[in-house]
Amino acid sequence: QDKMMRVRINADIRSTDPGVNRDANSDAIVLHMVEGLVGYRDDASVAPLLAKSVDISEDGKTYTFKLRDGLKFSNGEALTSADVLSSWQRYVDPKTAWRCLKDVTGSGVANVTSVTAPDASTVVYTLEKPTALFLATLARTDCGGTGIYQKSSLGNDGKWVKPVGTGPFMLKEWRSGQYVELAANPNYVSPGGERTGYVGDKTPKIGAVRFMVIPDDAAAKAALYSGDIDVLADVNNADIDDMTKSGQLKVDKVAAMGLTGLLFQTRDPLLKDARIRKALLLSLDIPQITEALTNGQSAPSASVIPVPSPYSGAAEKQIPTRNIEEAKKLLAEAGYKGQPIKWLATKYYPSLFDSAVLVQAMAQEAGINIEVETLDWATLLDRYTTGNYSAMSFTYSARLDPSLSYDMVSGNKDKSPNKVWDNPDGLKLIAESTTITDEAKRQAIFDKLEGMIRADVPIIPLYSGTRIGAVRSDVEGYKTWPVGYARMWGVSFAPGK
Amino acid sequence: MIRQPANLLIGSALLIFIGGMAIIALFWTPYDPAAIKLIARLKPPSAQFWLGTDEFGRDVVSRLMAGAVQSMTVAILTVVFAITLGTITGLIAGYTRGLVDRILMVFSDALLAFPGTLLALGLMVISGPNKYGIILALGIAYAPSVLRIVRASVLSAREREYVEASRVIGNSEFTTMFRHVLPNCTAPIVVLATSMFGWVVLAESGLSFLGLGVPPPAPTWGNMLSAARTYIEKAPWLGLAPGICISLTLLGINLLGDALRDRFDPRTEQR
Amino acid sequence: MNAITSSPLLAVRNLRVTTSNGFPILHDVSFDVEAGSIVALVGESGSGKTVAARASMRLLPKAIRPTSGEILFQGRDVLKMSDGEIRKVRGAEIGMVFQEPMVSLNPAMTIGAQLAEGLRLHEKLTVEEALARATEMLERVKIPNPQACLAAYPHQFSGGMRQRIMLASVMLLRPKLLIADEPTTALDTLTQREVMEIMVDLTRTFGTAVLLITHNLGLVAQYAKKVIVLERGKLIETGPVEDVLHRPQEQYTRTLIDALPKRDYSRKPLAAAPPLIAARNVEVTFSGAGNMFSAAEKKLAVRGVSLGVQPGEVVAVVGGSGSGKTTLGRAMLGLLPLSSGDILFRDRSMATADKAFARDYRLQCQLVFQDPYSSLDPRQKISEIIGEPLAHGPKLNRAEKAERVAEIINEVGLTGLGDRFPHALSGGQRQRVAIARAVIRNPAFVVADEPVSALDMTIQKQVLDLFRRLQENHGFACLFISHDLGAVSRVADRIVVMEQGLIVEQGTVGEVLDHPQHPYTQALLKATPTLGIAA
Amino acid sequence: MHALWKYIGKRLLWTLPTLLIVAVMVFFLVRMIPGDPAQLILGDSASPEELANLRASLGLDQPVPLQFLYWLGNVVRGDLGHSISNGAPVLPLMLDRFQVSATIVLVAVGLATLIAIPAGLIAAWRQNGHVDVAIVAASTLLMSVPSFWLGLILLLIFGLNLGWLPVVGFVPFSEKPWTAITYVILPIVTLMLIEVGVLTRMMRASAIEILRLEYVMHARAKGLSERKVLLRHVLPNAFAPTWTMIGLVLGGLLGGIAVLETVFTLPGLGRLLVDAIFARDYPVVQGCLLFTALIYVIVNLIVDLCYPLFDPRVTAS
Ligand SMILES: Nc1ncnc2c1ncn2[C@@H]1O[C@H](COP(=O)(O)OP(=O)(O)OP(=O)(O)O)[C@@H](O)[C@H]1O
Ligand SMILES: Nc1ncnc2c1ncn2[C@@H]1O[C@H](COP(=O)(O)OP(=O)(O)OP(=O)(O)O)[C@@H](O)[C@H]1O
Ligand SMILES: [Mg+2]
Ligand SMILES: [Mg+2]
Ligand code: NI
Repeated sequence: QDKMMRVRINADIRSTDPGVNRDANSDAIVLHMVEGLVGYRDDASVAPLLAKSVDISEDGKTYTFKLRDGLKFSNGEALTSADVLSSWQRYVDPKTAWRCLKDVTGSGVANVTSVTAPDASTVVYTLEKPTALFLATLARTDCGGTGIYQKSSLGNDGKWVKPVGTGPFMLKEWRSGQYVELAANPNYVSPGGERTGYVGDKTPKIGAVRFMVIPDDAAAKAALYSGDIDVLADVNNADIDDMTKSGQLKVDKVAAMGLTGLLFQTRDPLLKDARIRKALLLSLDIPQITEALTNGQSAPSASVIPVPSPYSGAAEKQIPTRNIEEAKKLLAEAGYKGQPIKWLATKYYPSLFDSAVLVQAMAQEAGINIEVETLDWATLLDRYTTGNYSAMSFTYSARLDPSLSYDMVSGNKDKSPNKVWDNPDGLKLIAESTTITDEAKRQAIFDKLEGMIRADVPIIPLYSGTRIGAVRSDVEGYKTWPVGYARMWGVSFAPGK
Repeated sequence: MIRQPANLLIGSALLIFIGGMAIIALFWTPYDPAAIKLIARLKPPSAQFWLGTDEFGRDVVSRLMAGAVQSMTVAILTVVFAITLGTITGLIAGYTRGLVDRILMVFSDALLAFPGTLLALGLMVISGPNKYGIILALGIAYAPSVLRIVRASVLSAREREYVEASRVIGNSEFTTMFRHVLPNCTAPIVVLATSMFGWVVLAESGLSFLGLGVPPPAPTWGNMLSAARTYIEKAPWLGLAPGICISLTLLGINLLGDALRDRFDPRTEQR
Repeated sequence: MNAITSSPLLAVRNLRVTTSNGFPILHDVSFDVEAGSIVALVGESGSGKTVAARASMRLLPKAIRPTSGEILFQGRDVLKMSDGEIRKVRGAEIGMVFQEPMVSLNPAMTIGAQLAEGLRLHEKLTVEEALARATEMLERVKIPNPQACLAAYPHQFSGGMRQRIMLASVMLLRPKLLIADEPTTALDTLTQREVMEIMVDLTRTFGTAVLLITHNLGLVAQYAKKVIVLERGKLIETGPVEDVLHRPQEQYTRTLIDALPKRDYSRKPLAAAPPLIAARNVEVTFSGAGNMFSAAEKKLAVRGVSLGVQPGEVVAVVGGSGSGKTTLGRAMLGLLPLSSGDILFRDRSMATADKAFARDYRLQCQLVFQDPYSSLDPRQKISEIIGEPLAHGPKLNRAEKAERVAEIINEVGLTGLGDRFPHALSGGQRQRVAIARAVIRNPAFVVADEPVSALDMTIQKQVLDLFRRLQENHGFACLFISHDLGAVSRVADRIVVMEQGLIVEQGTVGEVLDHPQHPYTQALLKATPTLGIAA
Repeated sequence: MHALWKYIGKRLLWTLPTLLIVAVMVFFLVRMIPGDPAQLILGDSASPEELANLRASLGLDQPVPLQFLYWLGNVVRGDLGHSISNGAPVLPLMLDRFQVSATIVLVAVGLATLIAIPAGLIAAWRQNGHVDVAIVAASTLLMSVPSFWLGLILLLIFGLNLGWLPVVGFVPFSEKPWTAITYVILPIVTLMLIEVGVLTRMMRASAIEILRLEYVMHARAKGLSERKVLLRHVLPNAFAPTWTMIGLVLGGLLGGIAVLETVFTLPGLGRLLVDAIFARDYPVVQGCLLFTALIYVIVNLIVDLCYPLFDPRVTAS
């Protein structure tokens, strides 16, 4: 109980303010300390967390949350609907710069017109229009789970100090560039039930967790082997065999919901010709590439909808086959004569760099001349955002709903140059999918979208990835899940060690 | 007496070996260094692949040979560029002295105070990572040290009596500079050039390590080395081969540099 | 000579020294040094004097080693002693003063530390006692303010003072034998005499024997009892000074003696003519090198000197070290800015001269540098060096240039050496290159800055003769700078004596040398050692 | 003393233009690099409005020259701003990280000097002998090993295979001195080995020069033992060029040993800078580089000021 568990993070966190000035590491740690009204399950579906129940009105516009009884903040104070309101007010204050502000105030997913608290344990949200994604938005990790925190989280000047929440852990020390240490929350109140995602019984079983900043992958791996850290939440595909064999480690893997793929600029003078894009697709052996990039750990997935999603149906699961002859024919038709195609990649994510190298070699066989340019991540992201590229290898973070997955790649290029697919019919279908809640109808729309996007080839998805976590063999109860973040509640050291 | 020919001998033997490898690679390598063979990934050294294969199933020997070409061109061009730039500015600084000198020195100090690799990194990110970007970046990063050394030699050479003698017989300052001052600064320049060669090979691998080396599929020892890090305990031969190549080249260069320094030292000549 | 002890203090027997690749440096050399006597070792440069001396202390460079023979010091063979034994002999029994005083003291140690070091090594003394002894010895060698001297560093002393400090450091241990390797070469005559006197005085007091290495036969005649003559590693002649110097048996010894500069009475006096070049109240100031801890001080090196040189006239400038000779010469060539006064060339003031005239002046006036080696570009061949000035004379084509160069190379006696680099020449040859370069364009005026003081007697004679011949053939005017009155008397028409930046006396050679007026000139003359056989 | 202070003052005054140029270069260089901190913070799903808002709140929407003047004004007042990534004030952040780098660099270079001096002296003394050849070969080899390569190998051997030392992490000395030492041993050894090569060669070369000089012979003529000759007469004089070299090395290294810090995951200045560059954390990059330049200049000044200790002939130049 008194031994501290050490977990690797690959970069320092940006802040402890939920959904504000954040990145993946910040989210992972903040969500140990604060909880929202709802949260994800392991399969990325949404379930109540601080709420006991959620009632949605007939017209889909009113959400009534009943809070659990006896909830307490880590400082021992009780949580009431007033805390929910005050947190919300800070979230929707533009000065806070909450990441998900636009998703709940109009331009995005939903428009919350009012939030009220009829009594100490009830909160009512009213929306302008019905939407399928409101609860999922509140649960989003990058929104900080819309976590509820006590007023004492803020200083007298209204500035963020540190989270005082209801999560299983609380902040002990954040040493910039070195580690973030959390201590078990003595006032944690469990809702009971199975531990899944961010919901269920989250009782801490260790006294303290230290998230260690180790930017270098090789060093992190070495640290895990030598016992300098106990948990490595994100293992390279290449290492899984050795780790399994080593006998000192336990490895746990699960299909993830990101997207690694190849993007084309459909306004590029050369690549605006769909035949060339198609030829490129045909020149690639996607299963082979995926096998090489993920060391056989992930199945190929040629759809923007990730494999674990319930909406990944037959149409989505289809993988295009390689056909060099056909590719050459298409190229000849398009009049391609070996003009070089600049392909952007980054070593920040080794798989992106490796995919570029593989694509370069495979496309060469069809006579396509690719020049790889390696950039640092910030530059690549800039080129992505401005659409200033011919082709690139890119990786998207997880989108937990198929509508969001499509939305991630499609849009009006004049307004959002970062979108790769600009098709008015497609955009209409996507908008429709967000308002419908019937699963079969949604599936039909997605299958149609899948066909359209595959015909156009603005993007070649390769795989949705695999999450692999590894822990020292004396660590018990650690589980990897598609969202990927390490969760340290319910985890403990084997007794006797 | 024993060592001088020895370091000349060993130094040039090593460099001829590496240079030979590079020259052969221009015409022939056992396999295509860029050919990907996904079924033969990370194979240990064997009769078929003498030094094994890398993470894409490419033959390490072929890549090592082709890498020699890349690493050598980058190193040679960078050194030439840095030495030329540094020598010209150094001559100007040492020659004009006064305000121009002060200004050049302030600039070179500023550049020197900038960590070299980081300056290169910045320039690389701007110019885009290609061979010439690296050469430009590293060249600019190293030129100030050349400037300083050349300037110091020029300042001391200016005080030599034979420089004054050149003025006494009526030569212009310009003739004096190029006929009598510059040729007598060659010793430190040669020594600097040889050490710089080493720095460049290391800096290129450092940049590759940070993700900004010569772009693929062209192999360089630097990017081979940095790629090998992920597999260091699984496939140690991947890192060992380029690591040893870099060390041998640098050893060769250092030994040759020593030998050259002795050669350019008039005191050795007298004996 | 010495009948009291049956065995001499130092006895070198059939000593043979070779380089590691077998090249012999000393062949079967044998000589004795008797206790309490001064023995001189002479011979031209490179004859093996230093090697013989160092062998006696077993301090040869690694590349050289004795192959046979023995060196008996007080009857024990130095070459067979253990390392520990030889270390007890070094310093305590045999002391050595090295050729180069400038580099014989450790620049990073205070004088006191260096003096005390040897003392405390060989005698059990406390630091205070050692320093007291050192102070006393510094007093004896006439170092002003010896207390302060102990805390100072070598670079703070002049050459003559350093030489005296070296002497003090060696004599402090009262060795039985003192080896002095050309202890006065770099010094002017006055300082030279002072150092020699101190040495003789010390050895007399402590009964030390001295092995004096020198190429200055005047010194030998004046101070030594016995002389040993070496030529190319072979012992040529040995015997009492009177015998060897006055009745030399060997040709080589005779050559050495003949090489002593003698007054040339054949020069005809020049008719009075307007001066070719003249200095008018010239003053030169140096903003002395200040250092981190003290501000720069101005130094007046030449203080209001007026001097004219007629066409074809040789004017000698003599004076002690630091008296401003070089400075005056360079000022007359326009190489140094004047702080006041003016230089007139062909009656035109250089201060107001136009560009064309200034260039003409630059081409017509040449300089032979004090140190020939450093004034030659080590990367140029001799013929290139000599031919370079022709680029600025009247236009010549390649063949004409080559012919002119060949001619002058012959004239200075360097035939066949045109393709060599400076480092492959001897000191005398280098000096001739420098002279050839200065005269190839037939200049009107040449400043020759101590062209012979770094050379040994035989070579010095060759160069002086060459200089005279050239001067007669080409008829240039000349400012001949030297601190050696002997050399001056051979070439000059007129002598100018400088002291502390001022001309204290001037006149024809006869006037100045035979009837010196100024006390400084008299002292200079008196300090010049002679064989005592001069006419 | 007066002149000394004047000299120091003058030297420091001359560093101002250097620092100004560094400041200008840094500022415009980092902004010329494509990529934008706002984008990195918001990630791949950022919308244009979101980006614009964040940029405005970071003050990045102003014209660059104006941003520069504003920043410079703050710097003059001693305020280096706050990190864009995590809002920490730059100056304390930097000083904190500098402690780590400086400890390692100073200890490593110090140890390297302690090894290089005897090694170089002995090699020079036994010039061309077996010992010399061995020392020269070893130091050349050390010089030619890339530091991250050496670091990784040491890490594999001592950290993983033998398990003697921890592989990653850092504990400040103030907390647990002994544990702290175990964390910095490997980086120090790595850096030391790399620098030993350079310094030994330097020491050897200058000692050979000195051994040729007359006063060494004179010292022997006094009867001093070889050990005393080497220690008293050769060492102090041969050390001056090595000292210059040490100055150059320190000036370069104190700016951070980014690669080594990455390999050993040390929270040092070098890594802070590299991370900041990749994160386009402008205030941190600017602060770090300005700081590094200042360190470089100060180290050079100190080296120059110490010079007369080894060589009394040298005063100011
Ligand atoms: N370190 C050395 N290696 C090889 N040869 C040497 C070395 N030192 C001296 N010699 C040679 O030994 C010979 C005698 O030299 P030495 O120094 O004894 O001459 P010297 O009579 O003292 O001349 P000088 O009057 O110029 O001092 C010369 O031919 C010289 O070239
Ligand atoms: N560049 C200089 N800077 C400062 N002082 C100088 C400089 N050159 C010469 N001096 C000083 O000027 C004075 C005269 O020097 P100069 O060289 O003319 O003497 P010299 O008579 O030629 O002596 P020597 O016989 O030693 O060559 C000396 O005190 C010297 O220290
Ligand atoms: Mg000699
Ligand atoms: Mg002089
Ligand atoms: Ni004062």
